[in-house]
Amino acid sequence: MRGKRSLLLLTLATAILLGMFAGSGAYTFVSAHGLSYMSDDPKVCVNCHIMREEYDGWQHGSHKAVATCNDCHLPHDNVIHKLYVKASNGYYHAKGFTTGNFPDPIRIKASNAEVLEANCLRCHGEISSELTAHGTLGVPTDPTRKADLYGCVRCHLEVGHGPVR
Amino acid sequence: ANINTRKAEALQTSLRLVDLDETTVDPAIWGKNFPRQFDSYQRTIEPYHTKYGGAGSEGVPTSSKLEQDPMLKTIFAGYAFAIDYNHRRGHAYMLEDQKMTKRVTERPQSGACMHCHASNVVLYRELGLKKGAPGDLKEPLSSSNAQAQLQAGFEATCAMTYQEVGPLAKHPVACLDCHDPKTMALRVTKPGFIKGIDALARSNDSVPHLPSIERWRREGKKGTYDANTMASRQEMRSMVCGQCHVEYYCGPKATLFFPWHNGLKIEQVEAYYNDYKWKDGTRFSDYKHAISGAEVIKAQHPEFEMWSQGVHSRAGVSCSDCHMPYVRDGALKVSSHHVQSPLRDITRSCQPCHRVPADELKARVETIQDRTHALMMRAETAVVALIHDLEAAKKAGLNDAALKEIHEFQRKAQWRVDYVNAENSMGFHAPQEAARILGEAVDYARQGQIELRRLVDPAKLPTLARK
Amino acid sequence: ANINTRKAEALQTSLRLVDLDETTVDPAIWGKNFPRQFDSYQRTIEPYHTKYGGAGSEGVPTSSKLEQDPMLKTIFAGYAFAIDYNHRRGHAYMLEDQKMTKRVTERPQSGACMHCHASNVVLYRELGLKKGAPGDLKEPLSSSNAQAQLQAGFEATCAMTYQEVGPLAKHPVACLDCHDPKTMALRVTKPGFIKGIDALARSNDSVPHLPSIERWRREGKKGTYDANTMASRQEMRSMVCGQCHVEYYCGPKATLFFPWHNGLKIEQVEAYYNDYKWKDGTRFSDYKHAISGAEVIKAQHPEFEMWSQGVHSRAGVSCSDCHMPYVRDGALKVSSHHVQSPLRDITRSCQPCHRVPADELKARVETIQDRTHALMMRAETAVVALIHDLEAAKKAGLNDAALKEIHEFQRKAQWRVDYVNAENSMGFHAPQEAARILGEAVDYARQGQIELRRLVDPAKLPTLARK
Ligand code: HEC
Ligand code: HEC
Ligand code: HEC
Ligand code: HEC
Ligand code: HEC
Ligand code: HEC
Ligand code: HEC
Ligand code: HEC
Ligand code: HEC
Ligand code: HEC
Ligand code: HEC
Ligand code: HEC
Ligand code: HEC
Ligand code: HEC
Ligand SMILES: [Ca+2]
Ligand SMILES: [Ca+2]
Repeated sequence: MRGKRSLLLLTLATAILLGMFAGSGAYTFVSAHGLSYMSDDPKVCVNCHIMREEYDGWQHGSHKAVATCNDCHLPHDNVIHKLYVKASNGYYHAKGFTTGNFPDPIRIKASNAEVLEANCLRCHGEISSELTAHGTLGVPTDPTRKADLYGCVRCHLEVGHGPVR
Repeated sequence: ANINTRKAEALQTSLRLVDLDETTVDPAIWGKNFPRQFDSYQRTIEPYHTKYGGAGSEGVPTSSKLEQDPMLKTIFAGYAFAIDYNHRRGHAYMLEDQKMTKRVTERPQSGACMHCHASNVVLYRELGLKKGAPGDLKEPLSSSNAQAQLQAGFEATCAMTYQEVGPLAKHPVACLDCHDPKTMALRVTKPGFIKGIDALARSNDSVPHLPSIERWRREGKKGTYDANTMASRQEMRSMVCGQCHVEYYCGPKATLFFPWHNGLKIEQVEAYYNDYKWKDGTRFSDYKHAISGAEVIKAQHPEFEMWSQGVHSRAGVSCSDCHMPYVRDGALKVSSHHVQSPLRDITRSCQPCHRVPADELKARVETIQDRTHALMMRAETAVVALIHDLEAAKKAGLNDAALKEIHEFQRKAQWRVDYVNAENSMGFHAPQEAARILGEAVDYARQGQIELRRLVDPAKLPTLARK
Repeated sequence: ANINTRKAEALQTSLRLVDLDETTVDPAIWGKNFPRQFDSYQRTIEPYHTKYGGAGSEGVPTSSKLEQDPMLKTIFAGYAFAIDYNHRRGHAYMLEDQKMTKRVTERPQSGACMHCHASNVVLYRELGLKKGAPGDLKEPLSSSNAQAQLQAGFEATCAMTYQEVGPLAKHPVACLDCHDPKTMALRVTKPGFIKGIDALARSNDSVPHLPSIERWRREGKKGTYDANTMASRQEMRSMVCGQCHVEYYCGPKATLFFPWHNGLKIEQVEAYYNDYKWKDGTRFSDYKHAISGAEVIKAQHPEFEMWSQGVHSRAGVSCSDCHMPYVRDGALKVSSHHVQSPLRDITRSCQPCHRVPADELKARVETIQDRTHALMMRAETAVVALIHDLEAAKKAGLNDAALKEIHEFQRKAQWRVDYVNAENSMGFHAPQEAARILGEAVDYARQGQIELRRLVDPAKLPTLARK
């Protein structure tokens, strides 16, 4: 059992590395502090100046003392999911950073919004239990609209990064 | 997961002290399982007022809209609204206020009135069963038997008098009207809405704020549009209110209906009425104006329609977001069932989305409302001036046939100004749309006065009433 | 770009290749230090059009507002705007377009026109020095000497003809007009604004969107209100535009001024004009209407005033937020100096604040604009109808004295409809306010027609023009 798990981890770690290489090549990986990407320290995220606004916002947000970036933006249901999301995000972030080809302003993707919502519930599941008793709030109902319109962040948009406007 | 399975999967976190089913009308029984919601539900009995909203506190000298704005007496002359027309109050009063209004005590009214002033699910089904609808009362409301009962019972009440139906109604709007007793999921139960929203879905009016209708259209308009299975949860959070807070026809000449067959915009509703023919082949109107002789249309509380034209609906903000905000109650967050003016709790109703001080938000609302109110007074002045001109024209000997064209101007103008007046947010739900409608009202009323001067010597007409 | 250059860019602020001072008018020289801003600045030469904005691309059949909407020819009859009136274009064209308009080539115009169509800081100061103002050209603009030079030179141009001032102007609006050459801080340099904003500060109009004015008032209105030292950076991001995108008087009878002495709302501006007396004691007006004989007021691009009535200004959103959004240039974020319609770059202009798709935002804007446009056509129809009635009344023998009261209706109505038309966002900057103003325009025009029918036999007047 334990053997199986570390094998999985190894595979995944490789996948992450491959993800980042594929996205950007080894040079990017080193230069952009690729290895530190594996940590949970928010400072890691601002290795990319692109993440500066979110980082600054988080510093002023209500959750600075209680939640790091990864508490909200990575899945915590199981480690495999966590590493998978990390790998695929690592791929997109590195690719975006290197090519300069990403939406500005950056917007959370629907799949990551689902991860986010699950994290709100991970910490606040009890207080919102009556609301979620008949379905989560964050289900996208219109393909042309993003999930974020309907989730917790519909009202609590600023918890992570302070006021947005 | 689609809506159906989500609803089916629904869990209950609350303690199930009593079993609720389709026959449980009394909210106090539901309250055993959901004490928080029930407590706040009961608070709709509290009187209050804001600058333009609410009614019934000592701050408002009178709750009568007619005394507050006497122009309305002229505008409604010949109709029951001219004898008694008050500010709305909380949900707790809906049955009582309807029973006591002189519109009911001094004028005959249809049993259809009850549609929006009581919990009718059981009442309609029982009546429906009596009328021969299939099945029994225990079947879930979503079953086709139950729907047939509901519809048959509703139609029966439309053919009865208010006095006949009145004693059958036991409660103001109750849990059962908005919730499935098994899953607590939201649902719509009012026959007028069930038909009306299907008619809307069949129209061509673009409804970006109701994505499930857009999807049903894209997918080929199969069967009927059924909000209970197709609408998203967020849409349902407005549709439950749209069961009652809408423009309607409810009178002796036809079964109550929501006029959405062309769409939700004021012109589309007007066009539907103008094309609508009574059984005797004559054109739709609510009453013949006592002073002018014009056949006019009465507007009632088009909140759902007006909200549909505003930026909040487009942004996915529902009635419940503002009027039933979440409140923390101990360890739980619940929806406030104390439905009221959001200005009474700006912190919860607005500030989650608008991170600005409550005073600033209140000022924004009042800026919008003050503008609407001033323009509305201007438009009413114009409509009243036209009515007085028509009165003088009749005195000068012109009959209804001669005044036909001018009557059309009154019909158009009055419909518009009444629409904004009857809408219960003083323009807030769609500020620009409200002002646009009033601008048109002014134009039609004044055009009517101008045209009339071709028919009557201006010297015989009253001097110009101005703003 | 690769990571190395990204990092280098992130560190780089800007290389000071040349020294800039108060005499550096040519933007190309500033461009050596600030190539990104200069590059985008130059792009204001690109033609484009949106549904209601921009002009000059092949998509717009004509750039002439008069051909697009012939009612304007009637409304402006007797004024230079009836001979030539076009859609605005980019900043790069401001000098050229002004020189080439028939309003200038076929009518005498004042040198004051140049106030908003050129970089004048140096021009004014040089002229001021010639007129005997103290100091020299090297002194910082904030010094009292420099301010005296600026004011004296500006007043001198107001007394000169356009043809005399024209050759002195070298550049369309340039860096120097909005920036301090030493610190690059924003500043206002246009004498009309400097005086106008002080007049506004002295008024009682509440200006929650300009907090530094509210503060200056609270602190006892000491000295003059000076935007350059008192306004916040965010306020400056609108005030630099408010130097030109405003209603003004600019003609031979008085020094150019912004009519803000009672406040920024349309009624307050109107009241100021109505109370204003020319040197000969007669009442302010821009022209005598050629068809009707009414003395009317012309409105010009009141963007700053209209923005002030909208929810964006209240929410602290500046002109620059939408029209000069930040653009990622490598690692840096710079303000786009390609000032244009935000609809051309919704992502950067709107989406930082509105988390919805670009198409949806565009649809929201066009909903607002379509409503405004339809109501505007309605209001213009009414104003034109009144003008034609007045024409007929004159033919029927009534002179200006007899028509005095009716002329007032035209003045009020025309001022309102023109205000919305001249404003360059088709209502977007303040949707409800634009509709409210148009509603009033309709009322005044139609009231004028009604009153006129007491003076003239309606049979002698044209049949009703309608919408
Ligand atoms: C308390 C939860 C929370 C924490 C902690 C948090 N975020 Fe976020 N993050 C959010 C929310 C909420 C959104 C907006 C999601 C949406 O719009 O649906 C978001 C969005 C983002 C986005 C996408 C930009 C956007 O506005 O859509 C980025 C990038 C981001 N976060 C980075 C970070 C970084 C880097 C950190 C740590 C410095 C961090 N986040 C910490 C909650 C959080
Ligand atoms: C290699 C540079 C880099 C690093 C390090 C980085 N990011 Fe990003 N991030 C980006 C770029 C580029 C984008 C835009 C990608 C896109 O939208 O395609 C982005 C987008 C995002 C988004 C929103 C887009 C989405 O895919 O949903 C989130 C959330 C986010 N980052 C969080 C984080 C967190 C949390 C960390 C630290 C664990 C982090 N980022 C570290 C470069 C980086
Ligand atoms: C790692 C745990 C964690 C995560 C993830 C998390 N929170 Fe929190 N949150 C907390 C804690 C701890 C507090 C402060 C204590 C409290 O009041 O419960 C808090 C406070 C709050 C508050 C009250 C303070 C405020 O900002 O108004 C809200 C609302 C809130 N969270 C919403 C959210 C939402 C929405 C998300 C997801 C986007 C989220 N939280 C994610 C732990 C978390
Ligand atoms: C964005 C918030 C918002 C939304 C969404 C909204 N309303 Fe309102 N509503 C208001 C405000 C603000 C007022 C004005 C309250 C006042 O004047 O005190 C109001 C007033 C009302 C009133 C009169 C209340 C009173 O106290 O007199 C009714 C009834 C009403 N709304 C029903 C609805 C319905 C039904 C919907 C959905 C179809 C809806 N509202 C959607 C904010 C909202
Ligand atoms: C069964 C019909 C019905 C439904 C469903 C309904 N309402 Fe009402 N509502 C009424 C009636 C009737 C009144 C007026 C009662 C009176 O004046 O006696 C009213 C009054 C109100 C008022 C005024 C309260 C006051 O104190 O002035 C508000 C606000 C309101 N409703 C909002 C809503 C919202 C939001 C919803 C949906 C969550 C909703 N209503 C659902 C029928 C309904
Ligand atoms: C389609 C739903 C609907 C129908 C049908 C309906 N009402 Fe109402 N009624 C409402 C709503 C919603 C309000 C609260 C908003 C308002 O007062 O404008 C209300 C308010 C009232 C009020 C309190 C305010 C006032 O107008 O004095 C009375 C009384 C009333 N209705 C009587 C009646 C009568 C009589 C009928 C039948 C002719 C009727 N209603 C039919 C929905 C309805
Ligand atoms: C429609 C708006 C809305 C949505 C959606 C929403 N909330 Fe809230 N939330 C509120 C309001 C309003 C309050 C404040 C309640 C109070 O103070 O009584 C609140 C309070 C909270 C608090 C408590 C803060 C405290 O006082 O400690 C938490 C935690 C929270 N919400 C989490 C969530 C989560 C998790 C979700 C998604 C499941 C969610 N919210 C969805 C409006 C919303
Ligand atoms: C006029 C419509 C209406 C009536 C009547 C009504 N509710 Fe609700 N109720 C709602 C809405 C809207 C929600 C929010 C549902 C959502 O977000 O999916 C809600 C939510 C709930 C919830 C879920 C938890 C929460 O607070 O959001 C419970 C439990 C509930 N109501 C119980 C009751 C009970 C008990 C009654 C009768 C005393 C009742 N409701 C009457 C409209 C109504
Ligand atoms: C669930 C989120 C939400 C809630 C709750 C909400 N709003 Fe809004 N509001 C919005 C959005 C979204 C817009 C559209 C503009 C935008 O995208 O920011 C908006 C726009 C507005 C505007 C400008 C538009 C207009 O029609 O003039 C005003 C004023 C406003 N809101 C006031 C309020 C007030 C007052 C309340 C409470 C009664 C409220 N809002 C509740 C989200 C919300
Ligand atoms: C919230 C965003 C926003 C703000 C703030 C704003 N504008 Fe605009 N502006 C717009 C939009 C949207 C249009 C319509 C563009 C179109 O129709 O293509 C517009 C149109 C214009 C136009 C006509 C542009 C064209 O292409 O024809 C001018 C000039 C203008 N605005 C100037 C200003 C000035 C000056 C201010 C500040 C006093 C200002 N705007 C504030 C969004 C804004
Ligand atoms: C010196 C006066 C002046 C200043 C300062 C000024 N403008 Fe202009 N602006 C003009 C003139 C003049 C035109 C029309 C040029 C033409 O049509 O030839 C114009 C045109 C525009 C247009 C229309 C562009 C197009 O292509 O249709 C926009 C948008 C605009 N300005 C916005 C702004 C904004 C935002 C600011 C402040 C950041 C600003 N302006 C500052 C004078 C000025
Ligand atoms: C207070 C500032 C200001 C003054 C003074 C001013 N303009 Fe302009 N002008 C503008 C702005 C801003 C625009 C762009 C917006 C628009 O076209 O409405 C513009 C646009 C124009 C245009 C292009 C569009 C059109 O109207 O055909 C011409 C030509 C023009 N002005 C000529 C003149 C003349 C001639 C004078 C003097 C009588 C003058 N301007 C005085 C600010 C001003
Ligand atoms: C119509 C006014 C206007 C003109 C003309 C103008 N700018 Fe700007 N400029 C602005 C505004 C507004 C900002 C944003 C300043 C802020 O946010 O404090 C800005 C910002 C800047 C900045 C600061 C960095 C940035 O991009 O935000 C630089 C450098 C700059 N401008 C250079 C120039 C140069 C060089 C020229 C001439 C080619 C010029 N500007 C012409 C209005 C103007
Ligand atoms: C710097 C922030 C910011 C920018 C940039 C911005 N907005 Fe807004 N917008 C707001 C705020 C704040 C409100 C007021 C409601 C609220 O509080 O959400 C608002 C309200 C609105 C509304 C509803 C109010 C009304 O007047 O009808 C619309 C529509 C809108 N914005 C569209 C746009 C468009 C289109 C753009 C780009 C041209 C834009 N906004 C740019 C912040 C912004
Ligand atoms: Ca009706
Ligand atoms: Ca003017």
